[in-house]
Amino acid sequence: MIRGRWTPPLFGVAGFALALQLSQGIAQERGTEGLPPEAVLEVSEEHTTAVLPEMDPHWVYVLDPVFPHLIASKIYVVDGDGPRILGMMNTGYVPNLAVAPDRNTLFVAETYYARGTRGARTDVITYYDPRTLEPTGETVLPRGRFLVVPKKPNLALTTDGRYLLSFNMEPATTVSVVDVRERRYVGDIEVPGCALVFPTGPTSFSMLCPDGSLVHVRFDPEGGEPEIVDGEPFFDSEADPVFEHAAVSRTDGRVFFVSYEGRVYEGALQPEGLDIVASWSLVNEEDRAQGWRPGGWQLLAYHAPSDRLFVLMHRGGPWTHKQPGEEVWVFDANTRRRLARVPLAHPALSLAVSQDDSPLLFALSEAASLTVFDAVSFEEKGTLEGLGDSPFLLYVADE
Amino acid sequence: MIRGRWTPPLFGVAGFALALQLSQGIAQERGTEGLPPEAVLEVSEEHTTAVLPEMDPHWVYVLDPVFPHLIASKIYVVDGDGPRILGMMNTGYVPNLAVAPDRNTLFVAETYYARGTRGARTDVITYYDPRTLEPTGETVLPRGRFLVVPKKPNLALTTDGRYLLSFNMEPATTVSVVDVRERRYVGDIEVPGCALVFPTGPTSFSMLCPDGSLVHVRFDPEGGEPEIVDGEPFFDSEADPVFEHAAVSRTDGRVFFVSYEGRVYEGALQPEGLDIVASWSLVNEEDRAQGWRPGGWQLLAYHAPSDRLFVLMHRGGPWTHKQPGEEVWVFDANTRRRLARVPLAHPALSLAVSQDDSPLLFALSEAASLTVFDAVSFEEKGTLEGLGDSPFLLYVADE
Amino acid sequence: MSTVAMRVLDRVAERMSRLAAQRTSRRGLLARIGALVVGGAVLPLLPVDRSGRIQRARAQAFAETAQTTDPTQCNYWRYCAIDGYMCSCCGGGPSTCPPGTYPSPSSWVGTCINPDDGQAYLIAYRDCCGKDSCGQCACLATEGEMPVYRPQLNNDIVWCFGAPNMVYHCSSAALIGKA
Amino acid sequence: MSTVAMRVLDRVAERMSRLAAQRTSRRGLLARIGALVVGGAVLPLLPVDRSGRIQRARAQAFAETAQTTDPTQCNYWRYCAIDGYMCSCCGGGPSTCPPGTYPSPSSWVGTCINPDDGQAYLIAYRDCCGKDSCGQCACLATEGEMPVYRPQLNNDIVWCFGAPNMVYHCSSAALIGKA
Repeated sequence: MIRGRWTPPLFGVAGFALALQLSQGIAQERGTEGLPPEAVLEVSEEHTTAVLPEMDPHWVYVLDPVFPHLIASKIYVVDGDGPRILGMMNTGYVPNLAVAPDRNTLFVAETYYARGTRGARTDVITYYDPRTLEPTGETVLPRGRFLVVPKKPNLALTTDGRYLLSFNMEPATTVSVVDVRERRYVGDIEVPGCALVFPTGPTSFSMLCPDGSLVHVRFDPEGGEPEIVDGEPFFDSEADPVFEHAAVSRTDGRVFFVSYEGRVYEGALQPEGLDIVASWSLVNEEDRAQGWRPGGWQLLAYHAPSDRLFVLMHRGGPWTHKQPGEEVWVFDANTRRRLARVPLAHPALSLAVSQDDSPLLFALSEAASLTVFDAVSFEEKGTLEGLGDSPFLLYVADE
Repeated sequence: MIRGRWTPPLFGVAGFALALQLSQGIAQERGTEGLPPEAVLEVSEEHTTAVLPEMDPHWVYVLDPVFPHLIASKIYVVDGDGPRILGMMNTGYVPNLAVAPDRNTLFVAETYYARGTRGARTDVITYYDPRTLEPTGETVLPRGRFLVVPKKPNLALTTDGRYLLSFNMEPATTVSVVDVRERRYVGDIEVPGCALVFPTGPTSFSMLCPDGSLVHVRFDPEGGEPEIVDGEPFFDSEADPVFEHAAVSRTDGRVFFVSYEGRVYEGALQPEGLDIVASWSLVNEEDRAQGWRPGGWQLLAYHAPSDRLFVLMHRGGPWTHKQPGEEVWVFDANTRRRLARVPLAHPALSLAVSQDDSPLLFALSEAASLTVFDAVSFEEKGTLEGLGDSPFLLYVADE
Repeated sequence: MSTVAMRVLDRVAERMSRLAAQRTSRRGLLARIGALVVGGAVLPLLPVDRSGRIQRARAQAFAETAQTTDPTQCNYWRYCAIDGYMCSCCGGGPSTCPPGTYPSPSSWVGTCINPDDGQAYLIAYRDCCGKDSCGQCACLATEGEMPVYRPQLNNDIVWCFGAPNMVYHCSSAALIGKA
Repeated sequence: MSTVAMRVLDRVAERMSRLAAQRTSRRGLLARIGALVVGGAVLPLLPVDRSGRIQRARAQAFAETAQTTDPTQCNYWRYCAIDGYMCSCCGGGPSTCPPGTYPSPSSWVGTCINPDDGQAYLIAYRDCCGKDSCGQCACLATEGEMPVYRPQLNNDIVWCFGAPNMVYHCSSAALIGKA
């Protein structure tokens, strides 16, 4: 028999701090000094951590809210030229993403509870380095954020990338403003009844309101009173509402909303706000007779350099607005002429198009697959299967 | 144009505290006083929360570590007479469960990081009320716990249910002791090199050691030195190691270890520790010639009232010890005679048997299905499909 | 319920009212089709259209294939505009939250037709809150479902406002009256 | 590496040594087949059997159907005793962790046969740590895998000891020498 002992905690708070330092150079720098020769093996490989190159226009960030486990969502970084996974980020409860215009930072709006699903709630903007996929800091959102199945217009950067706007419904509706240069929460602006954020300038944005109008907000980051200007209704929010996911181009200032019935409302980013300038239809009489209509989730994408609009279309009756698309319809946004119909092997929920001159078109399916097409020839380039549980949103650079 | 305003946080820390109170009676108690008549609808249903009856011997707790999202594990409460889901608990990273002998408390050992996958780490024992499935408190494990694919012998209560023993490998091996009556961390006992915990008395347990022996530990909850007694090797840990999952009956004090090659080592809980008293084989020459061997994860179950032993068996070569079972073999633990072979439609990883006089046998498959059999007639009673992502462990009352 | 809790709830309700009043004054749309329900009572922010005329047209298609006996199936009559995991598969029922989860005191209201009597009923779509996704019996019905800028008719929102915590577990569909 | 970090690591290593020394002194089993590797160096807790005799027999069956070109497949030669998600499918490689994750400074060591040259090699099975499961390319190989009371040969353990955090992301298989 031997006498044992009770032992004190080995790794306390201090222990973890030490372990964090430990990580930096361990794989590379630990020598073999002092070890007996028989304990040393020839080491044929260093064990390193991959670092990504500069963000490429052909990369796409795929946000998966993971419906069966909403507190364990993920964002996959995928190289469209492959396609293959380059890495991933763990994100919190129903997160949103924004990509800096200078491509040097990724912003994740996310919510955590201290014990996973219970305990104190914390809402934060987390900053990521897109090359290392490591968090580099966070800013707490003291007023929280809107908890909903992730939608892109819940979070957006102002046009110059200085302020991050996070839509909040608690259920009163506000917009939280964060200065991402100083990594500082600026405040919340109350905009009763209107939803989502569509940035229109360096310190301004518009929102969609229940009566089919936009409201235009200009804020003073120094704390002066925001100006809130109501617009006139431009669509019939009872008979034919517009989808939440619009195509908004910071590059050429053009905006496209699409309605349940396939009406396009074209807008322009103006100093005074988002101005609706024209309206046309995606479907002609024949299309309509066949039941073609837009649907899905992020159902719209716009390629600014070529003025092309991509829309997910399916055949169905009224109230099938969330049904995945059987085809992508491609329109010339200037002539409003349909240029192509691209059939999809996997019906798709979401679409994105890279903003370079050799663009790729990404289609994300309900079956968790991502298919990549040449966005000019519409040739299928490849499909990545099994991309998480329930991937829902796509983000590319320079949108 | 209207002038807007910046608004202060609505729900701060205080707000959440209030909201917590709010929940208690809201659905039931809010009246309609003061509302105009046209705003009041006849209310035909109360909206309540289900409360379970006393824990039933036919219930089984199914632990799913959720391999694709390890930080979002779950434990399902399933009524074997159905089978149907009664409720669930959210648990942390690679958790373990223990059921109080008096059936009044569930203990979960779990690990959290402040931001899901990063930030400060906290290891806790969380106490649950089995009727409400609500946490009723927690005790922090300051020294942490063993992070591994969940195995039942990582966590166990002493025979009278007073002390919870949590095995830890950091990589030094210790056992953390928690007084669950006082909900107090007692301390860690260092037991170099040995693993897992098999309680043998109110303040004693045995562990498996790498040389094929057991070590016997008796601790003083008041802090006196623990006594640690080495046993002699009883199996060949190089040629034919025993599985980690043994069948240990607190009720009749019998213990069964099974080796990779199908050897049974039968033990008894004695005041001085776990004593190996006999050894026999699950397979005869013919079985062996056909390649039958035990395998899976929790591959063993024992029904104390009838002295029956249930083992998952498959055909395969050496090193197929994690292969799911094609059949359950049922043995009389006294005569060591095989009583039945129960074929499984879904090959199973884990087995459990209820401890009542009309016992149910539960078989958990790789395809996330739970099949329930009458454990006497071996008639199939039903199958629950789609039980989480990767359910791995089964727990019943009075084991 | 404590007076403290009442005050919090009142504040939520007051904000919703203000929000709704401001916008509905323009065209009265919300007044016709939406309602915020807190507890068993519709808050006075919106007069409710009891004729159910508009909703009825929307709910008709769903009712054609609906049944009234099995709330674990997506075609259960009350689920005409539900989205998520059905509480009936998670240890709860159409108006019972599974153990350890809380019915949201707030909800949105849809109108479904009971195929047995052909009548339209008001259904409060309350989430049960406080545990991570139940993961069983996913259903998505979109009859009359509107974008989130019309929150009283949107099924993507985590309807846990006022619950102890905002983690979505499952979706329920309580019967609250005739439309 | 800072001296502070060295001290932490030394403490880990010292405990592993003590653990191993106490138990291996009985029958010397671990000495023949296991090794704890920290960084690129095998710690002096266990003399390594360089003949690879025992491991060779175990690894033979796997090698019969193994290939040496595609580390995203479960039959890649180094994966003879691996368990988990392959880092090569997650933005990493057999000895490269995906962005934002850390190779564990500790690991267990297996022996696999390269079918191209028929030689046995020592493979360090290090987990990449710091993000939740990669979820891609799950493989389970159990040649020579032992229960957790023989930790140096067990593939269920989260092999992140000494990494900045213990969250398992994916499994890697670095070549560290000839057996």
